[in-house]
Amino acid sequence: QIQQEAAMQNARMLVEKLNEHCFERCVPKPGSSLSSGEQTCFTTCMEKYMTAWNTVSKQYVARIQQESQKGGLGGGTF
Amino acid sequence: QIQQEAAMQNARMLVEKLNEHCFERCVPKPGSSLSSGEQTCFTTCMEKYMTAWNTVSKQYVARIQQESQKGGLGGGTF
Amino acid sequence: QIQQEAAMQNARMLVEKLNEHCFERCVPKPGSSLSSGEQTCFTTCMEKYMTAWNTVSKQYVARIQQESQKGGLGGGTF
Amino acid sequence: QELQQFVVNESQKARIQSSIHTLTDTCFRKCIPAGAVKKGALDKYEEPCMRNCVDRFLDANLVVLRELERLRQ
Amino acid sequence: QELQQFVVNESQKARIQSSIHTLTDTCFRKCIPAGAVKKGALDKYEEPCMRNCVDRFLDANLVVLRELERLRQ
Amino acid sequence: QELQQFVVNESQKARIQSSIHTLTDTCFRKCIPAGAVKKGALDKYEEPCMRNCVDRFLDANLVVLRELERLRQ
Repeated sequence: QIQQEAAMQNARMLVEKLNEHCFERCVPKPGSSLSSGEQTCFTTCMEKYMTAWNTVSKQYVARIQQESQKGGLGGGTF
Repeated sequence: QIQQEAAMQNARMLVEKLNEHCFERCVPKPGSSLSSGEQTCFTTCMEKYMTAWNTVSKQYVARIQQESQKGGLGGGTF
Repeated sequence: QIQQEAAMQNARMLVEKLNEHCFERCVPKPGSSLSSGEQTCFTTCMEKYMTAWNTVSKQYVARIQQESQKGGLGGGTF
Repeated sequence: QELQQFVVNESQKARIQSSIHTLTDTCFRKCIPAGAVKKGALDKYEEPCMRNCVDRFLDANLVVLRELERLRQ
Repeated sequence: QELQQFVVNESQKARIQSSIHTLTDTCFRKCIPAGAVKKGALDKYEEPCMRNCVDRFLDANLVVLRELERLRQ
Repeated sequence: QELQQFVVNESQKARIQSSIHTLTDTCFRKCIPAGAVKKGALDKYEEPCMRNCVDRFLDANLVVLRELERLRQ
Protein backbone atom coordinates (compact mmCIF):
# COMPACT_ATOMS: atom_id res chain seq x y z
CA GLN A 1 0.00 0.00 0.00
CA ILE A 2 2.93 2.28 0.72
CA GLN A 3 4.29 1.41 -2.72
CA GLN A 4 0.97 2.23 -4.35
CA GLU A 5 0.91 5.54 -2.51
CA ALA A 6 4.45 6.23 -3.81
CA ALA A 7 3.45 5.45 -7.39
CA MET A 8 0.46 7.81 -7.08
CA GLN A 9 2.70 10.50 -5.63
CA ASN A 10 5.09 10.02 -8.53
CA ALA A 11 2.36 10.26 -11.17
CA ARG A 12 0.92 13.32 -9.45
CA MET A 13 4.32 15.00 -9.50
CA LEU A 14 4.76 14.25 -13.21
CA VAL A 15 1.35 15.66 -14.09
CA GLU A 16 2.01 18.75 -11.97
CA LYS A 17 5.37 19.56 -13.56
CA LEU A 18 4.05 18.80 -17.02
CA ASN A 19 1.11 21.15 -16.51
CA GLU A 20 3.41 23.85 -15.23
CA HIS A 21 5.82 23.68 -18.18
CA CYS A 22 3.22 23.23 -20.89
CA PHE A 23 0.83 25.87 -19.59
CA GLU A 24 3.75 28.28 -19.45
CA ARG A 25 4.72 27.54 -23.05
CA CYS A 26 1.37 26.94 -24.72
CA VAL A 27 -0.92 29.50 -23.07
CA PRO A 28 1.00 32.80 -22.92
CA LYS A 29 -2.21 34.87 -22.65
CA PRO A 30 -5.19 32.96 -21.23
CA GLY A 31 -8.33 33.85 -23.19
CA SER A 32 -12.00 32.95 -22.80
CA SER A 33 -11.43 29.40 -24.08
CA LEU A 34 -8.57 27.09 -24.96
CA SER A 35 -7.98 27.65 -28.70
CA SER A 36 -7.39 24.61 -30.86
CA GLY A 37 -3.81 25.79 -31.38
CA GLU A 38 -3.27 25.92 -27.64
CA GLN A 39 -4.85 22.51 -27.25
CA THR A 40 -2.59 20.95 -29.90
CA CYS A 41 0.43 22.61 -28.36
CA PHE A 42 -0.58 21.20 -25.02
CA THR A 43 -0.98 17.61 -26.22
CA THR A 44 2.33 17.80 -28.09
CA CYS A 45 4.09 19.37 -25.13
CA MET A 46 2.72 16.71 -22.84
CA GLU A 47 4.05 13.98 -25.12
CA LYS A 48 7.43 15.70 -25.23
CA TYR A 49 7.62 16.13 -21.49
CA MET A 50 6.81 12.47 -20.88
CA THR A 51 9.41 11.41 -23.44
CA ALA A 52 11.94 13.67 -21.74
CA TRP A 53 11.03 12.17 -18.37
CA ASN A 54 11.60 8.67 -19.75
CA THR A 55 14.94 9.64 -21.26
CA VAL A 56 16.06 11.16 -17.96
CA SER A 57 14.94 8.12 -15.96
CA LYS A 58 16.84 5.70 -18.18
CA GLN A 59 19.99 7.81 -18.24
CA TYR A 60 19.88 8.38 -14.50
CA VAL A 61 19.33 4.76 -13.55
CA ALA A 62 22.06 3.62 -15.98
CA ARG A 63 24.45 6.09 -14.37
CA ILE A 64 23.64 4.99 -10.83
CA GLN A 65 24.30 1.37 -11.76
CA GLN A 66 27.55 2.31 -13.48
CA GLU A 67 28.73 4.32 -10.46
CA SER A 68 27.76 1.64 -7.96
CA GLN A 69 29.77 -0.93 -9.94
CA LYS A 70 32.79 1.35 -9.78
CA GLY A 71 32.11 1.53 -6.02
CA GLY A 72 33.59 4.40 -4.04
CA LEU A 73 32.05 7.83 -3.78
CA GLY A 74 29.31 7.28 -6.31
CA GLY A 75 27.77 4.39 -4.39
CA GLY A 76 25.54 5.93 -1.81
CA THR A 77 25.77 9.55 -2.75
CA PHE A 78 23.19 10.31 -5.41
CA GLN B 1 -6.79 21.07 16.07
CA ILE B 2 -5.80 19.50 12.75
CA GLN B 3 -8.05 22.02 11.04
CA GLN B 4 -6.43 24.90 12.90
CA GLU B 5 -3.01 23.60 11.90
CA ALA B 6 -4.19 23.48 8.27
CA ALA B 7 -5.45 27.07 8.42
CA MET B 8 -2.10 28.19 9.85
CA GLN B 9 -0.27 26.29 7.13
CA ASN B 10 -2.46 27.95 4.53
CA ALA B 11 -1.87 31.46 5.90
CA ARG B 12 1.86 30.78 6.12
CA MET B 13 1.95 29.67 2.49
CA LEU B 14 0.08 32.80 1.40
CA VAL B 15 2.46 35.10 3.28
CA GLU B 16 5.46 33.23 1.88
CA LYS B 17 4.36 33.46 -1.75
CA LEU B 18 3.29 37.06 -1.31
CA ASN B 19 6.68 37.99 0.14
CA GLU B 20 8.45 36.20 -2.67
CA HIS B 21 6.50 37.93 -5.45
CA CYS B 22 6.43 41.39 -3.90
CA PHE B 23 10.06 41.41 -2.80
CA GLU B 24 11.02 40.40 -6.33
CA ARG B 25 8.98 43.23 -7.84
CA CYS B 26 9.36 46.01 -5.28
CA VAL B 27 12.98 45.67 -4.12
CA PRO B 28 15.13 45.15 -7.23
CA LYS B 29 18.29 46.39 -5.50
CA PRO B 30 18.22 46.01 -1.71
CA GLY B 31 19.74 49.14 -0.10
CA SER B 32 20.54 50.11 3.48
CA SER B 33 16.88 50.66 4.33
CA LEU B 34 13.45 50.10 2.81
CA SER B 35 12.68 53.35 0.93
CA SER B 36 9.20 54.79 1.27
CA GLY B 37 8.63 53.99 -2.41
CA GLU B 38 9.55 50.36 -1.81
CA GLN B 39 7.32 50.29 1.24
CA THR B 40 4.31 51.65 -0.67
CA CYS B 41 4.97 49.25 -3.53
CA PHE B 42 5.05 46.43 -1.00
CA THR B 43 1.76 47.28 0.67
CA THR B 44 0.07 47.72 -2.71
CA CYS B 45 1.55 44.51 -4.04
CA MET B 46 0.41 42.67 -0.95
CA GLU B 47 -3.13 43.94 -1.43
CA LYS B 48 -3.04 42.90 -5.08
CA TYR B 49 -1.70 39.46 -4.32
CA MET B 50 -4.40 38.82 -1.74
CA THR B 51 -7.09 40.03 -4.14
CA ALA B 52 -5.66 37.73 -6.80
CA TRP B 53 -5.69 34.85 -4.34
CA ASN B 54 -9.35 35.51 -3.55
CA THR B 55 -10.26 35.69 -7.23
CA VAL B 56 -8.47 32.40 -7.89
CA SER B 57 -10.14 30.68 -4.91
CA LYS B 58 -13.61 31.70 -6.01
CA GLN B 59 -13.06 30.75 -9.62
CA TYR B 60 -11.48 27.43 -8.69
CA VAL B 61 -14.18 26.39 -6.23
CA ALA B 62 -16.93 27.42 -8.68
CA ARG B 63 -15.29 25.29 -11.34
CA ILE B 64 -14.94 22.25 -9.09
CA GLN B 65 -18.64 22.46 -8.20
CA GLN B 66 -19.59 22.83 -11.84
CA GLU B 67 -17.47 19.83 -12.86
CA SER B 68 -18.73 17.64 -10.03
CA GLN B 69 -22.32 18.37 -11.08
CA LYS B 70 -21.49 17.26 -14.60
CA GLY B 71 -20.02 14.13 -13.01
CA GLY B 72 -17.53 12.03 -14.99
CA LEU B 73 -13.83 12.76 -15.26
CA GLY B 74 -13.96 16.12 -13.56
CA GLY B 75 -15.32 14.73 -10.30
CA GLY B 76 -12.36 13.43 -8.39
CA THR B 77 -9.57 14.55 -10.64
CA PHE B 78 -8.55 18.05 -9.65
CA GLN C 1 18.87 11.25 16.30
CA ILE C 2 16.17 13.67 15.25
CA GLN C 3 18.77 16.41 15.41
CA GLN C 4 21.16 14.43 13.23
CA GLU C 5 18.38 13.85 10.75
CA ALA C 6 17.72 17.60 10.71
CA ALA C 7 21.41 18.37 10.08
CA MET C 8 21.44 15.89 7.19
CA GLN C 9 18.29 17.43 5.79
CA ASN C 10 19.89 20.85 6.04
CA ALA C 11 23.09 19.77 4.27
CA ARG C 12 21.05 18.03 1.58
CA MET C 13 19.04 21.19 0.98
CA LEU C 14 22.22 23.26 0.68
CA VAL C 15 23.78 20.87 -1.83
CA GLU C 16 20.56 20.76 -3.82
CA LYS C 17 20.18 24.53 -4.10
CA LEU C 18 23.88 24.95 -4.81
CA ASN C 19 23.73 22.41 -7.64
CA GLU C 20 20.68 24.09 -9.06
CA HIS C 21 22.19 27.58 -9.11
CA CYS C 22 25.67 26.56 -10.24
CA PHE C 23 24.53 24.15 -12.93
CA GLU C 24 22.28 26.89 -14.28
CA ARG C 25 25.17 29.38 -14.40
CA CYS C 26 28.13 27.18 -15.29
CA VAL C 27 26.69 24.69 -17.78
CA PRO C 28 24.49 26.62 -20.22
CA LYS C 29 24.77 23.93 -22.92
CA PRO C 30 25.54 20.45 -21.57
CA GLY C 31 28.09 18.73 -23.85
CA SER C 32 29.60 15.25 -23.91
CA SER C 33 31.82 15.97 -20.89
CA LEU C 34 32.29 18.65 -18.24
CA SER C 35 34.91 21.01 -19.71
CA SER C 36 37.67 22.23 -17.40
CA GLY C 37 36.18 25.73 -17.65
CA GLU C 38 32.82 24.43 -16.51
CA GLN C 39 34.48 22.50 -13.71
CA THR C 40 36.36 25.57 -12.46
CA CYS C 41 33.20 27.67 -12.69
CA PHE C 42 31.42 25.01 -10.66
CA THR C 43 33.97 24.87 -7.85
CA THR C 44 34.09 28.66 -7.67
CA CYS C 45 30.32 28.95 -7.73
CA MET C 46 30.06 26.36 -5.00
CA GLU C 47 32.44 28.32 -2.81
CA LYS C 48 30.49 31.50 -3.48
CA TYR C 49 27.15 29.91 -2.71
CA MET C 50 28.41 28.53 0.59
CA THR C 51 29.88 31.90 1.52
CA ALA C 52 26.56 33.52 0.66
CA TRP C 53 24.74 30.96 2.78
CA ASN C 54 27.00 31.73 5.73
CA THR C 55 26.51 35.47 5.32
CA VAL C 56 22.75 35.02 5.22
CA SER C 57 22.75 32.76 8.30
CA LYS C 58 24.74 35.23 10.38
CA GLN C 59 22.68 38.22 9.29
CA TYR C 60 19.43 36.39 9.84
CA VAL C 61 20.27 35.07 13.30
CA ALA C 62 21.61 38.48 14.37
CA ARG C 63 18.35 40.05 13.25
CA ILE C 64 16.18 37.54 15.08
CA GLN C 65 18.10 38.17 18.31
CA GLN C 66 17.82 41.93 17.84
CA GLU C 67 14.07 41.71 17.22
CA SER C 68 13.43 39.38 20.15
CA GLN C 69 15.25 41.82 22.46
CA LYS C 70 12.99 44.60 21.25
CA GLY C 71 10.11 42.23 21.99
CA GLY C 72 6.73 42.93 20.41
CA LEU C 73 5.76 41.86 16.90
CA GLY C 74 9.17 40.64 15.86
CA GLY C 75 9.42 38.10 18.67
CA GLY C 76 7.64 35.06 17.45
CA THR C 77 6.88 36.06 13.92
CA PHE C 78 9.82 35.14 11.73
CA GLN D 1 -14.31 4.88 9.79
CA GLU D 2 -15.44 8.39 10.60
CA LEU D 3 -11.83 9.20 11.35
CA GLN D 4 -10.79 7.80 7.98
CA GLN D 5 -13.40 9.95 6.23
CA PHE D 6 -12.14 12.93 8.19
CA VAL D 7 -8.54 12.27 7.07
CA VAL D 8 -9.62 11.85 3.43
CA ASN D 9 -11.60 15.10 3.56
CA GLU D 10 -8.77 16.99 5.19
CA SER D 11 -6.14 15.81 2.74
CA GLN D 12 -8.47 16.65 -0.14
CA LYS D 13 -8.91 20.14 1.30
CA ALA D 14 -5.13 20.43 1.69
CA ARG D 15 -4.71 19.50 -1.97
CA ILE D 16 -7.23 22.13 -3.02
CA GLN D 17 -5.51 24.77 -0.91
CA SER D 18 -2.18 23.84 -2.43
CA SER D 19 -3.64 24.07 -5.97
CA ILE D 20 -4.99 27.51 -5.19
CA HIS D 21 -1.52 28.65 -4.11
CA THR D 22 0.09 27.22 -7.25
CA LEU D 23 -2.55 28.78 -9.49
CA THR D 24 -2.26 32.19 -7.83
CA ASP D 25 1.50 31.99 -8.23
CA THR D 26 1.35 31.02 -11.93
CA CYS D 27 -1.46 33.38 -12.93
CA PHE D 28 -0.08 36.37 -10.99
CA ARG D 29 3.12 35.95 -12.97
CA LYS D 30 1.18 35.70 -16.24
CA CYS D 31 -1.43 38.41 -15.70
CA ILE D 32 0.28 41.09 -13.61
CA PRO D 33 3.00 42.88 -15.59
CA ALA D 34 6.51 42.69 -14.07
CA GLY D 35 7.93 45.60 -12.10
CA ALA D 36 6.65 47.90 -9.37
CA VAL D 37 2.98 47.59 -8.42
CA LYS D 38 0.87 50.77 -8.67
CA LYS D 39 -2.62 49.75 -7.56
CA GLY D 40 -3.87 47.23 -5.01
CA ALA D 41 -7.03 46.36 -6.95
CA LEU D 42 -6.97 44.23 -10.09
CA ASP D 43 -7.60 46.45 -13.12
CA LYS D 44 -9.98 45.67 -15.98
CA TYR D 45 -7.35 43.67 -17.85
CA GLU D 46 -5.92 41.81 -14.86
CA GLU D 47 -9.16 40.62 -13.31
CA PRO D 48 -10.54 38.66 -16.29
CA CYS D 49 -7.00 37.48 -17.06
CA MET D 50 -6.76 35.91 -13.60
CA ARG D 51 -10.15 34.24 -13.99
CA ASN D 52 -9.41 32.99 -17.49
CA CYS D 53 -6.04 31.77 -16.33
CA VAL D 54 -7.67 29.55 -13.70
CA ASP D 55 -10.19 28.18 -16.18
CA ARG D 56 -7.70 27.56 -18.98
CA PHE D 57 -5.31 25.89 -16.55
CA LEU D 58 -8.06 23.51 -15.49
CA ASP D 59 -9.08 22.95 -19.13
CA ALA D 60 -5.49 22.05 -19.91
CA ASN D 61 -5.45 19.79 -16.87
CA LEU D 62 -8.45 17.95 -18.27
CA VAL D 63 -6.71 17.57 -21.63
CA VAL D 64 -3.82 15.89 -19.84
CA LEU D 65 -6.04 13.63 -17.76
CA ARG D 66 -8.10 12.55 -20.77
CA GLU D 67 -4.94 11.82 -22.72
CA LEU D 68 -3.51 9.77 -19.85
CA GLU D 69 -6.79 7.88 -19.62
CA ARG D 70 -6.59 7.17 -23.36
CA LEU D 71 -2.98 5.98 -23.11
CA ARG D 72 -3.78 3.65 -20.23
CA GLN D 73 -6.35 1.77 -22.34
CA GLN E 1 5.97 18.02 28.37
CA GLU E 2 9.71 18.16 27.86
CA LEU E 3 9.18 16.15 24.70
CA GLN E 4 6.60 18.66 23.54
CA GLN E 5 9.03 21.53 24.16
CA PHE E 6 11.69 19.59 22.26
CA VAL E 7 9.35 19.14 19.26
CA VAL E 8 8.41 22.83 19.30
CA ASN E 9 12.06 23.85 19.43
CA GLU E 10 13.05 21.47 16.66
CA SER E 11 10.26 22.56 14.34
CA GLN E 12 11.14 26.20 15.01
CA LYS E 13 14.75 25.43 14.13
CA ALA E 14 13.60 23.64 10.98
CA ARG E 15 11.60 26.72 10.01
CA ILE E 16 14.61 28.96 10.54
CA GLN E 17 16.82 26.66 8.46
CA SER E 18 14.23 26.65 5.71
CA SER E 19 14.04 30.48 5.77
CA ILE E 20 17.82 30.67 5.46
CA HIS E 21 17.71 28.47 2.37
CA THR E 22 14.94 30.54 0.80
CA LEU E 23 16.75 33.79 1.58
CA THR E 24 20.06 32.54 0.19
CA ASP E 25 18.26 31.42 -2.95
CA THR E 26 16.45 34.75 -3.44
CA CYS E 27 19.37 37.00 -2.54
CA PHE E 28 21.96 35.04 -4.54
CA ARG E 29 19.75 35.55 -7.58
CA LYS E 30 19.41 39.28 -6.81
CA CYS E 31 22.98 40.09 -5.79
CA ILE E 32 25.20 37.80 -7.87
CA PRO E 33 25.12 38.75 -11.57
CA ALA E 34 23.96 35.98 -13.93
CA GLY E 35 26.45 33.94 -15.93
CA ALA E 36 29.74 32.21 -15.16
CA VAL E 37 31.21 32.73 -11.69
CA LYS E 38 34.76 34.13 -11.55
CA LYS E 39 35.60 34.37 -7.84
CA GLY E 40 34.63 32.24 -4.85
CA ALA E 41 34.60 35.14 -2.39
CA LEU E 42 31.85 37.77 -2.34
CA ASP E 43 33.20 41.02 -3.78
CA LYS E 44 32.68 44.46 -2.27
CA TYR E 45 29.37 44.94 -4.05
CA GLU E 46 27.99 41.44 -3.46
CA GLU E 47 28.68 41.15 0.25
CA PRO E 48 26.71 44.21 1.46
CA CYS E 49 24.05 43.40 -1.15
CA MET E 50 23.53 39.96 0.44
CA ARG E 51 23.34 41.47 3.94
CA ASN E 52 20.98 44.25 2.88
CA CYS E 53 18.88 41.73 1.01
CA VAL E 54 18.33 39.72 4.21
CA ASP E 55 17.46 42.82 6.22
CA ARG E 56 15.16 44.33 3.62
CA PHE E 57 13.39 41.01 3.16
CA LEU E 58 12.73 40.86 6.89
CA ASP E 59 11.64 44.52 6.93
CA ALA E 60 9.19 43.74 4.15
CA ASN E 61 8.05 40.71 6.09
CA LEU E 62 7.26 42.97 9.05
CA VAL E 63 5.31 45.33 6.80
CA VAL E 64 3.16 42.39 5.73
CA LEU E 65 2.65 41.09 9.26
CA ARG E 66 1.72 44.52 10.60
CA GLU E 67 -0.73 45.01 7.75
CA LEU E 68 -2.31 41.60 8.38
CA GLU E 69 -2.58 42.46 12.08
CA ARG E 70 -4.30 45.74 11.15
CA LEU E 71 -6.73 43.98 8.79
CA ARG E 72 -7.66 41.41 11.41
CA GLN E 73 -8.83 44.11 13.83
CA GLN F 1 14.62 -5.24 10.94
CA GLU F 2 13.00 -6.22 7.67
CA LEU F 3 10.62 -3.35 8.15
CA GLN F 4 13.54 -0.99 8.67
CA GLN F 5 15.18 -2.20 5.46
CA PHE F 6 11.88 -1.71 3.68
CA VAL F 7 11.60 1.86 4.92
CA VAL F 8 15.20 2.62 3.91
CA ASN F 9 14.63 1.18 0.43
CA GLU F 10 11.39 3.05 -0.02
CA SER F 11 12.83 6.38 1.03
CA GLN F 12 15.82 5.82 -1.25
CA LYS F 13 13.44 5.11 -4.11
CA ALA F 14 11.47 8.24 -3.23
CA ARG F 15 14.70 10.26 -3.36
CA ILE F 16 15.56 8.83 -6.77
CA GLN F 17 12.08 9.62 -8.07
CA SER F 18 12.36 13.12 -6.77
CA SER F 19 15.79 13.58 -8.43
CA ILE F 20 14.34 12.41 -11.73
CA HIS F 21 11.60 15.02 -11.49
CA THR F 22 14.10 17.77 -10.67
CA LEU F 23 16.41 16.72 -13.50
CA THR F 24 13.59 16.54 -16.04
CA ASP F 25 12.47 19.99 -14.93
CA THR F 26 15.98 21.51 -15.20
CA CYS F 27 17.00 19.79 -18.42
CA PHE F 28 13.69 20.39 -20.20
CA ARG F 29 14.18 24.08 -19.53
CA LYS F 30 17.78 23.92 -20.81
CA CYS F 31 17.32 21.68 -23.85
CA ILE F 32 13.84 22.46 -25.20
CA PRO F 33 13.70 25.97 -26.68
CA ALA F 34 11.11 28.28 -25.09
CA GLY F 35 7.77 28.92 -26.78
CA ALA F 36 5.12 26.75 -28.42
CA VAL F 37 5.94 23.04 -28.86
CA LYS F 38 5.75 21.67 -32.41
CA LYS F 39 6.64 17.98 -32.12
CA GLY F 40 6.02 15.39 -29.41
CA ALA F 41 9.23 13.48 -30.05
CA LEU F 42 12.64 14.80 -29.03
CA ASP F 43 14.51 15.94 -32.14
CA LYS F 44 18.15 15.14 -32.92
CA TYR F 45 19.42 18.11 -30.93
CA GLU F 46 17.10 17.74 -27.95
CA GLU F 47 17.60 14.04 -27.29
CA PRO F 48 21.39 14.05 -26.76
CA CYS F 49 21.06 17.37 -24.94
CA MET F 50 18.71 15.76 -22.40
CA ARG F 51 21.05 12.81 -21.93
CA ASN F 52 24.15 14.99 -21.63
CA CYS F 53 22.30 17.25 -19.23
CA VAL F 54 21.65 14.33 -16.87
CA ASP F 55 25.27 13.15 -17.05
CA ARG F 56 26.82 16.60 -16.65
CA PHE F 57 24.50 17.34 -13.73
CA LEU F 58 25.66 14.18 -11.99
CA ASP F 59 29.31 14.98 -12.86
CA ALA F 60 28.85 18.38 -11.27
CA ASN F 61 27.21 16.72 -8.30
CA LEU F 62 30.31 14.58 -7.86
CA VAL F 63 32.53 17.67 -8.04
CA VAL F 64 30.53 19.15 -5.17
CA LEU F 65 30.61 15.97 -3.09
CA ARG F 66 34.35 15.49 -3.57
CA GLU F 67 34.97 19.10 -2.62
CA LEU F 68 32.81 18.77 0.52
CA GLU F 69 34.70 15.58 1.39
CA ARG F 70 37.99 17.47 0.97
CA LEU F 71 36.81 20.38 3.13
CA ARG F 72 35.68 18.06 5.91
CA GLN F 73 39.18 16.59 6.25
